[in-house]
Amino acid sequence: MVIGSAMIAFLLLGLAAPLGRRRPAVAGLVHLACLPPSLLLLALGLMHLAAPPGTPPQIITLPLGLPGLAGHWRLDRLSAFFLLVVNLPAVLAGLYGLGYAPHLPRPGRVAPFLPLFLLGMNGVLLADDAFSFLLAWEFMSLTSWLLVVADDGNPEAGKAGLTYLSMAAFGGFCLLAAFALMAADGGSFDFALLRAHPGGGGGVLAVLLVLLGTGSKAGMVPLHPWLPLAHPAAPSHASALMSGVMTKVALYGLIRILFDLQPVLGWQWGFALMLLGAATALTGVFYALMQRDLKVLLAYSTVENVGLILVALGLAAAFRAYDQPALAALALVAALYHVLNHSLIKSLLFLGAGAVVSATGERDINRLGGLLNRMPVTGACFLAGACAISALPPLNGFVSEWLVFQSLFHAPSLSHWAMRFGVPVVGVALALAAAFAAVCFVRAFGTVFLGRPRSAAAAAAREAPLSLQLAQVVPAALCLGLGIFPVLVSGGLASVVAPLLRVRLPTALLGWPWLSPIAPGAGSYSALMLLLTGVALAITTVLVVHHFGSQRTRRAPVWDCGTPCALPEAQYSADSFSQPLRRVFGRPLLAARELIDMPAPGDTAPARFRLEIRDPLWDGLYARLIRLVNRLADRVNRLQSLTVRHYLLMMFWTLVAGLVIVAVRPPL
Amino acid sequence: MRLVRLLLQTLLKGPVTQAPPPADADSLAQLAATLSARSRDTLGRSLAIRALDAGSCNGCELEIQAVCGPVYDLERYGLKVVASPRHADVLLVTGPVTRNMALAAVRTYEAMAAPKWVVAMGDCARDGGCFAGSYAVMNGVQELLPVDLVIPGCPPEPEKLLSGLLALLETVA
Amino acid sequence: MIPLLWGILHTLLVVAAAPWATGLTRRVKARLQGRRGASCWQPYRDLWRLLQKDSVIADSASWLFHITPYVVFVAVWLAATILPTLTTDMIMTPAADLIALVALLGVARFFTALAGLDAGTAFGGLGASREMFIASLGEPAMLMVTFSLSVLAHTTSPAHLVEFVLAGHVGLEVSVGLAMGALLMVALAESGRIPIDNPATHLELTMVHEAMVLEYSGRHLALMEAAAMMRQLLFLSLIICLFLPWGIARPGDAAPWLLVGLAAWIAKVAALSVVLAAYESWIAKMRLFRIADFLGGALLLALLATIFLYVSEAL
Amino acid sequence: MLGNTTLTEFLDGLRTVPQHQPWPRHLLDERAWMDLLHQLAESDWTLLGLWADGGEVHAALRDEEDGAVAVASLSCPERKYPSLSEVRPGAIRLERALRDLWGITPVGLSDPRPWLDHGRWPVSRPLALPRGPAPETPVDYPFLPVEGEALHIIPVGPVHAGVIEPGHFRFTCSGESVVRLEARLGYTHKGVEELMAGKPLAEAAKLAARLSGDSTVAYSLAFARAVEAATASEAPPRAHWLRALMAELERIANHLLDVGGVCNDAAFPVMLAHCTTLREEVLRANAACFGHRLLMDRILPGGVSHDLTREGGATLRKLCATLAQRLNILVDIYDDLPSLQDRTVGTGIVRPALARRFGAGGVVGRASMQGGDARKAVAYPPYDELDFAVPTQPLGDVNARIWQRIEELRESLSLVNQLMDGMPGGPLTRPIPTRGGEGMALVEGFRGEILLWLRLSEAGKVVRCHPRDPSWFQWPLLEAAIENNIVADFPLCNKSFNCSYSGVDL
Repeated sequence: MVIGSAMIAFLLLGLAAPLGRRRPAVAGLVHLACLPPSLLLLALGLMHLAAPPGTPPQIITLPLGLPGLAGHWRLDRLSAFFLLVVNLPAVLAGLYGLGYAPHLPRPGRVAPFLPLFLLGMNGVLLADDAFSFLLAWEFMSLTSWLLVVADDGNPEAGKAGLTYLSMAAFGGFCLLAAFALMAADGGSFDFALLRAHPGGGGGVLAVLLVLLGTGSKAGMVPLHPWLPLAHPAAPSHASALMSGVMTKVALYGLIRILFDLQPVLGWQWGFALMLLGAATALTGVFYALMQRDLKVLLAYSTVENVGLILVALGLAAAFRAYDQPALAALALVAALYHVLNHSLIKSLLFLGAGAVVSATGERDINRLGGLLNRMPVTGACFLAGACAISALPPLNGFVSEWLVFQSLFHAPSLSHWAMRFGVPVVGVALALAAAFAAVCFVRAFGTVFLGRPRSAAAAAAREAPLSLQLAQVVPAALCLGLGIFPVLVSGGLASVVAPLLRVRLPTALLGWPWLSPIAPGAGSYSALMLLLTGVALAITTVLVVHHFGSQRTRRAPVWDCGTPCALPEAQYSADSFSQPLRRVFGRPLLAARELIDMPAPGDTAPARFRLEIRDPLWDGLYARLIRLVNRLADRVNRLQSLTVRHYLLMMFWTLVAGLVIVAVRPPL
Repeated sequence: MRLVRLLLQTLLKGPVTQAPPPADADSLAQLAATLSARSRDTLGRSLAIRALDAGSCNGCELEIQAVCGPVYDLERYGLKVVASPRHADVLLVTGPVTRNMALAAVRTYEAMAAPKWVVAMGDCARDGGCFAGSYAVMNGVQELLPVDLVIPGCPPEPEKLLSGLLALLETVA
Repeated sequence: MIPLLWGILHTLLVVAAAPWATGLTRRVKARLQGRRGASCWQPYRDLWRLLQKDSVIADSASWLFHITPYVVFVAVWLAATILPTLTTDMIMTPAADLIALVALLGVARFFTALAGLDAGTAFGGLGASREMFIASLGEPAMLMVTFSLSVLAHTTSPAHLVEFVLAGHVGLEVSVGLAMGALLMVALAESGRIPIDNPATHLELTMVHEAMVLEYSGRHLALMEAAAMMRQLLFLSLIICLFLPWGIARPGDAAPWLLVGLAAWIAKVAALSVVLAAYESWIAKMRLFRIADFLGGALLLALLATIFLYVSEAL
Repeated sequence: MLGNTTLTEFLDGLRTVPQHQPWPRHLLDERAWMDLLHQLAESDWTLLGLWADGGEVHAALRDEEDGAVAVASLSCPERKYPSLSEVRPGAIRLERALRDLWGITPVGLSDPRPWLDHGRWPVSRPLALPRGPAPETPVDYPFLPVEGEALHIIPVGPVHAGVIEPGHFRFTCSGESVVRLEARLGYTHKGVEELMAGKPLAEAAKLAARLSGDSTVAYSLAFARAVEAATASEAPPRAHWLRALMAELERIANHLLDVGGVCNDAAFPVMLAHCTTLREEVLRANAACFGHRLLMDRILPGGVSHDLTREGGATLRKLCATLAQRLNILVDIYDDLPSLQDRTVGTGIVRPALARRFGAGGVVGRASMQGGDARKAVAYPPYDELDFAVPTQPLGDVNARIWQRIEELRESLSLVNQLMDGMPGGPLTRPIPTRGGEGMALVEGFRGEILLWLRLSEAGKVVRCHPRDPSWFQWPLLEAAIENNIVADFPLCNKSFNCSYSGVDL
């Protein structure tokens, strides 16, 4: 009932919004109107999570869908948790859009699609049969694509949209085929029936297809190249939703299928997922480290975090296969904790980036600087986000990373040699990724908010309007809250995981302030105690310093070695900051080359510096693929003349046709 | 390993550092005169020195390096040369202060945190020395900065420099 | 009540002893160069002098520059209180483990690097860039050392690790040796010692830590310096805890044992400081990009330690 | 005209100035000057110096084939002359300085920026007659352009973190990689040339001794020799030997400090500690024997001021013995220590061709295969009677410059012994006749060859004196040595060069 009304509200909003497309204010109102349904779904999710253990899932069947196939919708703890993950940032994005959307170049092209996008994402979470799931999934893809291409003045956005669209189509097909295979074995599209016949499952191919389908949407390497193109192209609050939330919806699909519908998997799958996750995390963070565009940087950072979650999911799958449900639960809790954290942090960071971009019109971090003095609230919130995503205690990012490391470090001697070598190697990869993430965000925050302005636009920046500030303060506060009270969250997550793994993880063996999930002596963490001790020490320090020391402070010009140099270049640029890492790791990973042309002494000709960076993955895989597709396209000459709209139409009909074929086919 | 042998020998033979010179009486008198008007802060037996070459011939710098060496061992008295004027208490100026260095000298002084002292080292820093009267020099540090102590000499010998600095240390500590 | 008092004593001890350990290292280095050197207590005088001084802050610096010294000092102090120096029976034992310790040091580094960038000088950026470059390899190596120890002792808590070692569960194992080697290498890097960084350098262009704090003065500088000293002591303590824990009191031991623990700790810190000074006199600083090989080697050692453990457990 | 003409052949037949000693000075007209430029493009004559005097520009040249030295002069009443910078890039900074000080424009000089004049003097063209007015604002010095994305600039100096002389270095970098390094000097410009003009010899000698405090002996010697040349007088033999003794002691003290300093910049302070201790012994011996630690004002026109006593001689012999022995230990340690070698080998390479192009001599040049040493090339007394080698190194890196110093230290120790052995007796000074004239001296300081040219009035006062430090031709090479090195290795390169600031800034 509640779900239905919320969904209909989204739909109506989406349909009504185009009516006011000529008036920018309407775009703001549409965003405002997104708040109640989002809040409603948020409350629903919370209520379901708060229900006592053993409460059955809510199931709704609607007479919608294909002939003979009713639409099944279901709200269980996993969905409820993800409702939280989706709608919390949605509320923030709505709030943000209220002040932000009217100033977009084409507000009329954003306002209608945001509610529809939310509708799609919520739909995926609640779907309980393959048809509804795929329908919602494709709906989510299409509406997000429309958000990506909303700024039609930008040729980059067009290219990003095309790449995204092809990848989304690929992912959709994979999922479709996977469900077809599963249904062929399990006999039905209904998730309930699939769940009832575990192990039926279409075998290796189906799981592989699921991995490809959801992985491509989540940004798993090597299916990620669309993500850093598409996410930043959308308006910032939509970027926040795509990066912070849509990737999580994709992971929801993976968790739903791997841990709920197809729970019987060999350890090899977990192992593969771990390795893929490690590769994803490292690639993502390394590329993030090289970016100049603030939003692209954040998008690559999403790839990294998805990798971290994938590692945890892989560990969970492997532990489950080894029949160690407690550790599996720990890993899964870690994964879900990070899902929640990252959705918040990434939303926060994208909203902050949006505030910066709209205040300066600049996305190149090499042209920003010194914004902390001019945009104190945005700066402080972005700092909180940067600290959280760099896994600094006492913020939330550290808790989930701690849990992931705990589950990794306490992996018992797994019986297969591959796991014995693989787990430490994955540990190294995660540790490197975590360290790189800190470098990446020191670099990002340092060049954008600290130092002196590197352009006139940065020097003239003004703080964002109130609604934008509010939309950043709330998640920043939540990051702190989720970090200080980890036991509350992990307790809730344990109840989400319990039905899937049939074991309830004790998260606080030492009592409520201590996160202690494994054994009383095995390593525990209490953010609250650390924080309180830290505060006590800080107060002591301040008192001592102020009692015994001088309190006078004087402002003076920076120490410039005696030569005043007002050039903004006389401070490190973002590229320079990451150059040592680029030099050490960039040669193998990016084929990075520095070409320096230094004239002889006394020669007044300019010295020249050029940096060559190529993406070996793009060159090696996608560029070839594109060439192949181009050749194919030449053959199918007729199709070339179609417009994008026709392609979309074709995609949709192929989807429907595929479903129909599978539906009418008699079970084997 | 020759190095290990050398290190052991050094350790066994004991330091080559010579006994400290007494704090220079002239300097003490001079400091008493200049510092009496100002509040004397107690910094403990520790002073950080920022050397500033304001156009010296490099002779004074050589003697500063000698004072930092093992024989005089400036550090044993709690005196040390630091990298940034922000960290420094004493600005040790050498040279007659060329006009090309005047701005840098003032900026260095400005960059230092109070309480701070200026020591003019060498005859040039006192009054320009043999460079006085040139179009390119300021004829000594006092034209530009408030000088607390002058250590004369061309260049001042290490003992002289050391006892001057020790006098400063005793006065302000 | 008694544990609380000991806890407070321990907390004060790590902050009070840090300048002494630094002073001792400096003194021994001076003697190895044939100097007399300043007294071991000189760092206290230096800190006191800095506290008395006014603070000068660059025009372009933001509020972050003001708070960073406090954040850094407290983060390192907090990290230092986690380690069981006198006894394993501490209030802070369950609050944080080695992962949290690494992360707390990460907090200190994160803010130091940001403060380096804050004033908008070339040197601050230079130091921050190098510091983060070094940390990006050092921190993983440190985490992998934790990994191998936790595989061995099934815990990441330093106090429980100490108890594990004291209970005699560890023999002379290859993997422990490898982990120790890795930790020693990381310790040199993380506490900014030669061959990674030169704490006594006067060359802006080669500095790492110094370059970041070049703009600080007065009490702010005192805090940054004290934090650096404490970080050095922390790593000495960490090596003591994990590999030379004999003498640390265990739960249930009578109070006099704590004094034994104190004496043992002081003796071990002094011995390690001397070793550090000797090592620093014996080697020159590395080329900057050679550090990647050095710390990459540390990472590899720690990884090998973990894999050895896994393999040997399976045998 | 072109081809294998020697310098002597080329200048033969041109008008010669009578009272220029010991080498000839020829007066060129505009056409002959242009011929000289063309000839310089073909031949490998070394540019020894370039300066002005009143309305004349002088260029000192040396033919390395036969060692012939000559000065070519061009009168430029319109206050401009064709620039040498195209054929001898080492002349660029000399010409910029010349333009700043004398207001004479080198036509064809590609670099229009001032060099010594930062726009902070109360005059401009301080050596020209009449002087120019004071500039209204300080020079806004444009640094050379660098193209590339997201580069950053590191402005260093003039106030450095260490105890060194002031100079400004501007690095344009991408992270650690240096794209361009440019030095800006002139901070220690004290107007010495102007101060010297009109001074009696004793006062001028005092200034000459303070051109560069570490080369005080070499500069005093150069000044004394130039005065003696101009007045056609000669110091007594014992004075020659004592001068050489002091010069070698100065070389030993400075090379010791440099070897230790380079190691210290690689964070190996033990070496510096020992080198400083050894150096201190040299300085104390200096003070004991001659009464001044740095030997300032010990060499005067006409002779030397202090004699070496018997006890002094014994002290020096003992010093040499211990130095030789302890130096060997330090050299072995340097040679043995991979962590130190790793820093110095292959760092800061100066290619021999480039060193030759700039006419760089001294340690920097000899470490890059350049063999020039005034003690051999000019063979002023007493070096014509002494037995010593001029070592060179092929590789031109920091390591080569350290070894160059070590080998020169050994040669100098041997020279000190030879000087003690062969020291003749006799008076210390001979009076300088009061007369006018022009004199030039080439003297090997510890950095390299110092040129000092002066013109005396009939009353025996200095009319014009131009000292040219060896660093003029070494500084520019530093900007090339940084190529393929990172920012963090610059201090090592710089220390291994150890160029003079004060000597160059005048």
